Amino acid sequence: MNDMTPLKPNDFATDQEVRWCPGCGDYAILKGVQRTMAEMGARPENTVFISGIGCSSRFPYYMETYGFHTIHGRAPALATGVKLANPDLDVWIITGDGDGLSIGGNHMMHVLRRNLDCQILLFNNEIYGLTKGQYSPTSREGTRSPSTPYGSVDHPAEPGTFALGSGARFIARCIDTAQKQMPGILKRAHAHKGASFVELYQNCIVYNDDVFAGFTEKKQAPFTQLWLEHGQPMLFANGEKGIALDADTLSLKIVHVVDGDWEAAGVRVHDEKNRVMAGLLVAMRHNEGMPVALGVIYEDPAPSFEEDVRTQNVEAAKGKVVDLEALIKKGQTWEVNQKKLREV
Amino acid sequence: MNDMTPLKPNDFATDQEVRWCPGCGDYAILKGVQRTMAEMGARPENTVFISGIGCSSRFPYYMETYGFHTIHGRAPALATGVKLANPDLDVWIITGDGDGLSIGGNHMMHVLRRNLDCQILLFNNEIYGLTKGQYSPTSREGTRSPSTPYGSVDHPAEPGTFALGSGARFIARCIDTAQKQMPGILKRAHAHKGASFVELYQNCIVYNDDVFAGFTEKKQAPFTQLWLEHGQPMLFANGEKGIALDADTLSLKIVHVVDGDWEAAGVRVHDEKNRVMAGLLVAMRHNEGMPVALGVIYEDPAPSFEEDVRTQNVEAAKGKVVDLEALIKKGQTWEVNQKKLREV
Amino acid sequence: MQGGPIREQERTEPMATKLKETTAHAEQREAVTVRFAGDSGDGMQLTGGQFTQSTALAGSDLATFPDFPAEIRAPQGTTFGVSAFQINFGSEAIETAGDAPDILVAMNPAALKTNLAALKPGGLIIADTGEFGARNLKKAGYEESPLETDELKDYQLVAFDISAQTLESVKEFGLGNKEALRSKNMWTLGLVLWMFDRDRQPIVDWLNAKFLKKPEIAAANIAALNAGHAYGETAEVQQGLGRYQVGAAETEPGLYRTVTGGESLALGLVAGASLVDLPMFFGSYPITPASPLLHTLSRLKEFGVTTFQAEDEIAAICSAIGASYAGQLGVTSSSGPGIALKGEAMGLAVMTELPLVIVNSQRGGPSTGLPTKTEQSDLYQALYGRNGDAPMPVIAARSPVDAFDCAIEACRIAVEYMTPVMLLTDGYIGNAAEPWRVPSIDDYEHRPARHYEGEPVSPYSRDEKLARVWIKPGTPGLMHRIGGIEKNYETGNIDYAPANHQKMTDTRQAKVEGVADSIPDQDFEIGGPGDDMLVVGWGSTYGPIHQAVKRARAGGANVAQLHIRHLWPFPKNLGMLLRGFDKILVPEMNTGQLKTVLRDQFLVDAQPLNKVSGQPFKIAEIEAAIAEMLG
Amino acid sequence: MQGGPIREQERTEPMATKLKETTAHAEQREAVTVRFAGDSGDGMQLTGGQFTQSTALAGSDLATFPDFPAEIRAPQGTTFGVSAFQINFGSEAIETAGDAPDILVAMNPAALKTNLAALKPGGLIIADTGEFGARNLKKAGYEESPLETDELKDYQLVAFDISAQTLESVKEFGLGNKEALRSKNMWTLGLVLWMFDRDRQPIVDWLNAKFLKKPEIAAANIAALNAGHAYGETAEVQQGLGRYQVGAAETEPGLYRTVTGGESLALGLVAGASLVDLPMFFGSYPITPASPLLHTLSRLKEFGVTTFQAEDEIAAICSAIGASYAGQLGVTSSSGPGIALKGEAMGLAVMTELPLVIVNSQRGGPSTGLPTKTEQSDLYQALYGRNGDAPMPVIAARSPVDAFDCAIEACRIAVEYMTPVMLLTDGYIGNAAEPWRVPSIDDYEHRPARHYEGEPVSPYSRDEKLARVWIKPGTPGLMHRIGGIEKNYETGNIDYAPANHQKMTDTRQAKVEGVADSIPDQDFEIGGPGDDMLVVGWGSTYGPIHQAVKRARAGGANVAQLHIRHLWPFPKNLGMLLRGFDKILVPEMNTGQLKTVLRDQFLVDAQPLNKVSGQPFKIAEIEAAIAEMLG
Ligand SMILES: Cc1ncc(C[n+]2csc(CCOP(=O)(O)OP(=O)(O)O)c2C)c(N)n1
Ligand SMILES: Cc1ncc(C[n+]2csc(CCOP(=O)(O)OP(=O)(O)O)c2C)c(N)n1
Ligand code: SF4
Ligand code: SF4
Ligand SMILES: [Mg+2]
Ligand SMILES: [Mg+2]
Repeated sequence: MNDMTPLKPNDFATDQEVRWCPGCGDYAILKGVQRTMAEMGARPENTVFISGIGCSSRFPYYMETYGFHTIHGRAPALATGVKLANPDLDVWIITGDGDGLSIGGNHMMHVLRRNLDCQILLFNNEIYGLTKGQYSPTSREGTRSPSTPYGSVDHPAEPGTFALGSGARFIARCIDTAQKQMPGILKRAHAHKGASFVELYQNCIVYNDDVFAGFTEKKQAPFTQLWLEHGQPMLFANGEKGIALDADTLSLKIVHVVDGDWEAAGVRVHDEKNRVMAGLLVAMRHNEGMPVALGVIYEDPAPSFEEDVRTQNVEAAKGKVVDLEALIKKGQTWEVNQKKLREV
Repeated sequence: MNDMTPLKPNDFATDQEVRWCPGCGDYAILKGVQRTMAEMGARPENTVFISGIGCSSRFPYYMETYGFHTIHGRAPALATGVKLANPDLDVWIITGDGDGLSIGGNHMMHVLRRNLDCQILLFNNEIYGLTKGQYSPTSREGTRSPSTPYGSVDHPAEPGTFALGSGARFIARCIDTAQKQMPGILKRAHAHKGASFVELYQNCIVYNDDVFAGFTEKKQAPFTQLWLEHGQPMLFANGEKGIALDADTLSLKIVHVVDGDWEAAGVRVHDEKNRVMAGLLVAMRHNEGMPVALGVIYEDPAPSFEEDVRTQNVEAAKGKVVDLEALIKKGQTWEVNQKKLREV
Repeated sequence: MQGGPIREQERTEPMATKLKETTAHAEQREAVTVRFAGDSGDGMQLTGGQFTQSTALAGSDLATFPDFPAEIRAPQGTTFGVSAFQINFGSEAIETAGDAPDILVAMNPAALKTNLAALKPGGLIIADTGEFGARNLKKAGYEESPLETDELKDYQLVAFDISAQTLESVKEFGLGNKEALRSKNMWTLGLVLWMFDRDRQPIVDWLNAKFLKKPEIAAANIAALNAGHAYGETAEVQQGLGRYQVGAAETEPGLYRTVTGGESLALGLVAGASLVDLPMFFGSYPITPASPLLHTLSRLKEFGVTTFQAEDEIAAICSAIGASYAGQLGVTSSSGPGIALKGEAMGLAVMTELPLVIVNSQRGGPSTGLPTKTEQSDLYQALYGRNGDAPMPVIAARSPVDAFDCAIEACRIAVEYMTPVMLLTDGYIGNAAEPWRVPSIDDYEHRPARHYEGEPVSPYSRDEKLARVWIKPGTPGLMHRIGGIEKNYETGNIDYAPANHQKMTDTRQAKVEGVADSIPDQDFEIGGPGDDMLVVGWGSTYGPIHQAVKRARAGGANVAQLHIRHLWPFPKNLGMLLRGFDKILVPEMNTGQLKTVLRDQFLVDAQPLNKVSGQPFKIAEIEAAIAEMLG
Repeated sequence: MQGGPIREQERTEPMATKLKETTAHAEQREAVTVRFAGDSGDGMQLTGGQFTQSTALAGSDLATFPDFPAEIRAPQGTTFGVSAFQINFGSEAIETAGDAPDILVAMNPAALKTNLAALKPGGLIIADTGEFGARNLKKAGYEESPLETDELKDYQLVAFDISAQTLESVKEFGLGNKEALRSKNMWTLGLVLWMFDRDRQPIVDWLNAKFLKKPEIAAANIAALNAGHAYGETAEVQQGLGRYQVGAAETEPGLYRTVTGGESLALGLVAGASLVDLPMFFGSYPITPASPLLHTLSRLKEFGVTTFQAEDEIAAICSAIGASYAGQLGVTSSSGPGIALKGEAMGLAVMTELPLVIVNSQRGGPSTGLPTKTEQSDLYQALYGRNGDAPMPVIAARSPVDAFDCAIEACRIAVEYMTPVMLLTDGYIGNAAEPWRVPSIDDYEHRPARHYEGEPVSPYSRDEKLARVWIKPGTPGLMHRIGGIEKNYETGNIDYAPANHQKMTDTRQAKVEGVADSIPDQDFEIGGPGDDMLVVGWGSTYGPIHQAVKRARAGGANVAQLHIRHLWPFPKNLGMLLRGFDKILVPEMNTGQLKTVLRDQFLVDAQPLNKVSGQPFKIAEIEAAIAEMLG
């Protein structure tokens, strides 16, 4: 590849046959990511996709970058080693709702808490795809699956809420098919220094088809989706509805906007830096009549882990002589000469 | 023991020599728990303490109840099996900041999300005691420890925030030495149906002495501690200060109360059921000038996991004949008679 | 009938020749192997399953080998999307799915491509020409249609447009094209049923039951089935389709069903728990090929089974330990990578001496390896994969049917000896089916578990088998504490004293070794002490070893066979039996793991025969190794 | 001096008698074993450490055995709070900390209680009567003071009020009582230094350096040290204290220091990384007794070491794999339970063929076991504790000094063969100290790792050693994907094909077995082919085995010794050497793990000698087993 020619989305595709089920939402995400790479002018040799195990975690095989398909749930841990070893690499973690929130929940929590500079794309299909359809930690109560033939009873985890609780400083959401918005969101995630948590609603056509249809269905989208933009009023339904805060109960509510006067209606302006508002936004449930918050929900950067580690390494080494011989001879030593003892 | 004589705190002590360091905060917690047991009229044979590994996790050895000192981080998983097998047992999980939030973070998340009916006592000393003082996920940035001689760089986890993010429905806090309040808080935790998360600030006199002194110090306590009571105004500093909400920024602030007129000052009344407020309260940092929220911060019950599982088991079994012979003979069968074939 | 395919074949010279040679009638065969192969969407597993059922009803002995693609739903027409089902059946005892198929049903080019190599030379290929269009050929990597070149000249080929035939047969039901083509597999099954002179009624019944709520689908499928069958009758001469007679096998009287290893394992665990009178708690995390056990058990709640899908394998085993602690029978299940994660917790179960059954459905390793392929490379892990000296009984199922008894045995040992027990099976056993003479539960000994109640005792007090008392929380007056730290032999309190640790280590070892007192002596499967050579196996290699030894003996070789169920502790007489042979061959689907244990324990010169390809042994491979060793 | 203790002793008849018998002078000894025992708060480890330093400076050879309590800070005066430090030193080669102490310093009743059994019959007890009050006696479980009964009649007893002596000696510094009593250990050290005629200056220097910022504390300690010494001089005759002369050992010329296994391991890893020219990434999670490695390395950032305290052991190893993937040398470390958790990820490292060093500081097992005690029961886990066929080189250190070379060797193999390597050490080696002739780094071969750059190649293309290329992310034009699923031998793409899996399995095995080409032939430590019997060991049993074999030979037995560093693959000639013996004894601190491997690999009748008590072997135990085997 010539460094001068800008790369096209297709230049980020490998020669490997893509092995997802026909119609799987993963295809769209792959397309969106490849497009993002091209638009960002990403350098393939500097980009690493690290995944766990799951349908979604097959992703790295299809990206003409560096890639590591690791073991179930451990991608964030592995990525931490990669990034600490070489902070110049651009690290993308690919995970699923099972990989990242079930077996891998702990690593997810700690990579967010530590704020490793990386992008975490969580493909949420609310199901275990690869193992043939068991319910996952994000599956809704009552989900019938091979392992819950009578319906699941556990309360689902809300990825964004969990990420915030773990200390995430960047939260975004997108839908697999939202190709228009996806590159923009991924670019924001990439630009964010620190751990960026991006939840992607992904349709599993085989085991959980249309589970998100309630809010992803194109025709209803204006009424079921709230696309956020920092500094802009939180409007949807073609500007006829907006999100306001009930300060007493500290809850969000839908207000009607008359003649575009959203201020009068009490619609709040989206403030990406507001952590509490982010918590309220990620918690909005479509089935409770609220629109689903999409786009960049929260961003409030802080120093990143690998940066701090590197800085400390450098600081600690400052002024010290790196002399291995001296190191092993440290402490109290004595010399034995010609098989006779001489104290030094 | 005679069922008629009420048990005394000492009846909950075993014959084992307590092996914490002299002066360790664990002693006080042990005392508080034993007193709580006695006051609640707990039945020792029905009570099970399940712990992971750590100084704190030695706890079960000192309780004259059933006890299981398991492996590092796994107490919630083990407790889930215990409680599903026998929902009548009263299950107490004992864990540390390392046990419960480092290696065991994932099980913690899931036991909270599933809402298993149990009490989780997290002894937070912001250090790994048992392994001799390494920093833990709750250690403050810059903590110097054997593994971080130049100071830790990771952002600490806030246990309450993490628990809320994981879906906890009961959050309380206490201090090891707050013997007056402890039984009341533990009784509330016990009464709560579902997973009760109780963070106990515990002084590790050897490896992290006085790390909480900033707000636990007796003389300053009225000014550094906010003891919450449902339905009561959030007052401290002998009623001269209170907590109010800045609805614009969605943040808490301290207001001065003049002549006891807290309403005029805008002090909010503590509403245990308000999840958002709970998030704000657990996030108050002493070192940022705020008092530390203590007592029952959040309670909003929902059906518990073992209850739902049991109900489903019973429902699913209803009307079905439990016939093992019939089960193994299910499906298409045929009979072979006298070594000759006969199709059935 | 559109005639296309016949025309196609008429065009090609070599084919026409072959056709003439192959118009035999109702040939008598001792055993036949058929392989159905098609796209994952073609319903080959269903076809195979129904053909299996029909074979069983016809009284033949049989063994099957389903061979799934690794992908959930690979793109249509690709080689990696091919799904195959092999069945071997005959009038003799059948114990493997057959080395090489006699008949290959290839529903598309990719199926032909990936399965041709396995076909017996001169074997019959039935191909659906309707799927051999340019697109599909290209996806399978063919430049020209193999049906039209001489690529298949060493086989018998019967190729015609099954797709078109199917469409024609269901036309009256007014289904869409896609929907209508779904019945292709039933059409094909009808044809094959005709070839083997089988009754269609059981399948018709099954279709009616399956599509109870969609009668038109049932009707279409039945029409296709019948049409396929009719096609055999009418097209026979022209098409060169053979008819085969495979007799009924000599069988013990009794009630029979077919059973896969997966089903049999689940039933065995339910029976095992019932025989020790305990509710079962099953904690698991999905993983191929272990998940079906979770699926099956989660439907059996009325049998006192609680299933729990944990957040990971560690939580799964820990929850099962917790349930055992609380008095139920804890069971956990996974395959290689998941079992690896459970090692630390197994140690806890060893130390706290709680009953626990750990099922490992082995798959190809190491690491993620070959999730959908079979292997028996986790024996080392089962025996040795824990920190410290942590002995644990290990038993392995040899066949789908055997999994039932092994599961019962695992439950018995766990409870009787208060110990975790590892039960090994593998991907092959799990998916394979064979006829099962359904036992009566009364044939098994009922040994109710006892939870101690009574005077206070040390939680580590033991019975004559060295099993400690099982005191469950909730029992008044017996409160105590257990855990993973070494315990005092007498009191059960924490104890770091040197002599105590030695004593407890010895006791744990003696207890597990004592399990040998409760298991039957090892028998030979074939032959015995006088023979020149012994073949020793464990697990799912039973079938091919058994057949290979039988064949070798038929060829005059003095070779014996011995197959080990109890891998730890071994039956007490095993050493004695082994020491009677100078030549010992140990075929394993790993790099020689049982071999290690036999050499260690008995100092016999056991020689490995290893196959690590994700595929079961072929009989011929073992036969060749026997011949070589005999020199 | 308050005189109390002397009075106490005067009161008791038997004691007085004994005292008279034991007033010997400057006895010449070939070797002496001293054990310092006291409450955890008494600073016994420090005392032992300084006495070790002094012994080393005096030129004796030595070995030490620190014996900590399991508790962080057990309540004062309890038996489980006793901390002990044993040192064996002499003019001959010393390789164990001594079977039984000649001298026991008991700072309180609990220390006497827990350590008396180990003392040599007739050995000397030095006791601080100031601590033998009623409270302390009761805590230790004594009803009467053993100093006043005839319980100690078979030993020499020298009991006096060290506490009072210490207070007296530091009185001028005006410290509080508690603070002043802290110098007890220095007072005692002074006394013992006098007994062995040692120079106090190095310790004075060390105290001054240690308390640079608290000069009054330094001064008090020095005063106590001197007072103890003076007490020896003046009290000698009355008190029955012996004086011993232990000569300097014959030693190779060179620069020496004492080193613990923990230090040596850390230095070896730093050196190992440096010799392959790679920055080291160390991912770990604290656990006893492995944590000191994390502590030491986290202070060596200037040597290109990045340390990462992960959230658990799985994250620790995964981060190290990630760092290796990114081009550094990934190292992870834990002990038994933590290593168990790493099994799955080790498989990933095997499959992706990345360099990785896994250090296991073994402790007593199974499960949580005996965290502070030593054992070598994780060999099975090291060799076999993973799913699938996942071969991995395993090497073990035999002594504190040897850990340095073993660490270098582990780094070399990992990088040269692109493989994870397991390095075994144990709690005993980690804490024990011995004199070390400090090598020069130039003595070691410098073999820089190479990250491939150049024309695109398959990521699984291999060199003549079968090591695959190491392409690190960031290298232009070489983008590729790796992972835990089986890979095609040629292309490195995912491949489930049977023949390919067989080939890759064989290749992984051949690669690891090929490591044997790069390691030295096995040598005998003592004796050789002509002998009647062979003792084979590995790891920290080296010392006691060596001494036992030496003694047995001195007693006329024809017994040889062989000690294995490379446990997988074995040195190529090992089988040949072993087969030369009919009698092979394998002493292990486990239930017979190396024994299993030797019998499997070489079909030799290796017999186990097992000790699983959390304590190292005594020389006498091995000697007895040798005698028994020789008949
Ligand atoms: C240690 C381990 N446990 C379990 C599995 C089996 N497994 C593979 S993927 C998966 C879950 C996949 O779900 P998710 O992460 O949601 O990914 P999806 O397939 O839905 O994209 C499981 C349980 C495994 N490979 N390894
Ligand atoms: C698998 C495993 N990893 C590591 C350890 C070592 N370990 C024991 S306790 C502990 C941390 C203790 O910290 P915390 O949970 O905060 O408890 P504390 O001692 O402070 O009460 C660690 C790392 C272990 N026992 N097992
Ligand atoms: S199973 Fe679902 S998630 Fe997996 S590839 Fe198929 S459609 Fe996609
Ligand atoms: S180390 Fe700390 S937490 Fe542990 S017992 Fe001692 S004081 Fe308590
Ligand atoms: Mg999913
Ligand atoms: Mg702690």
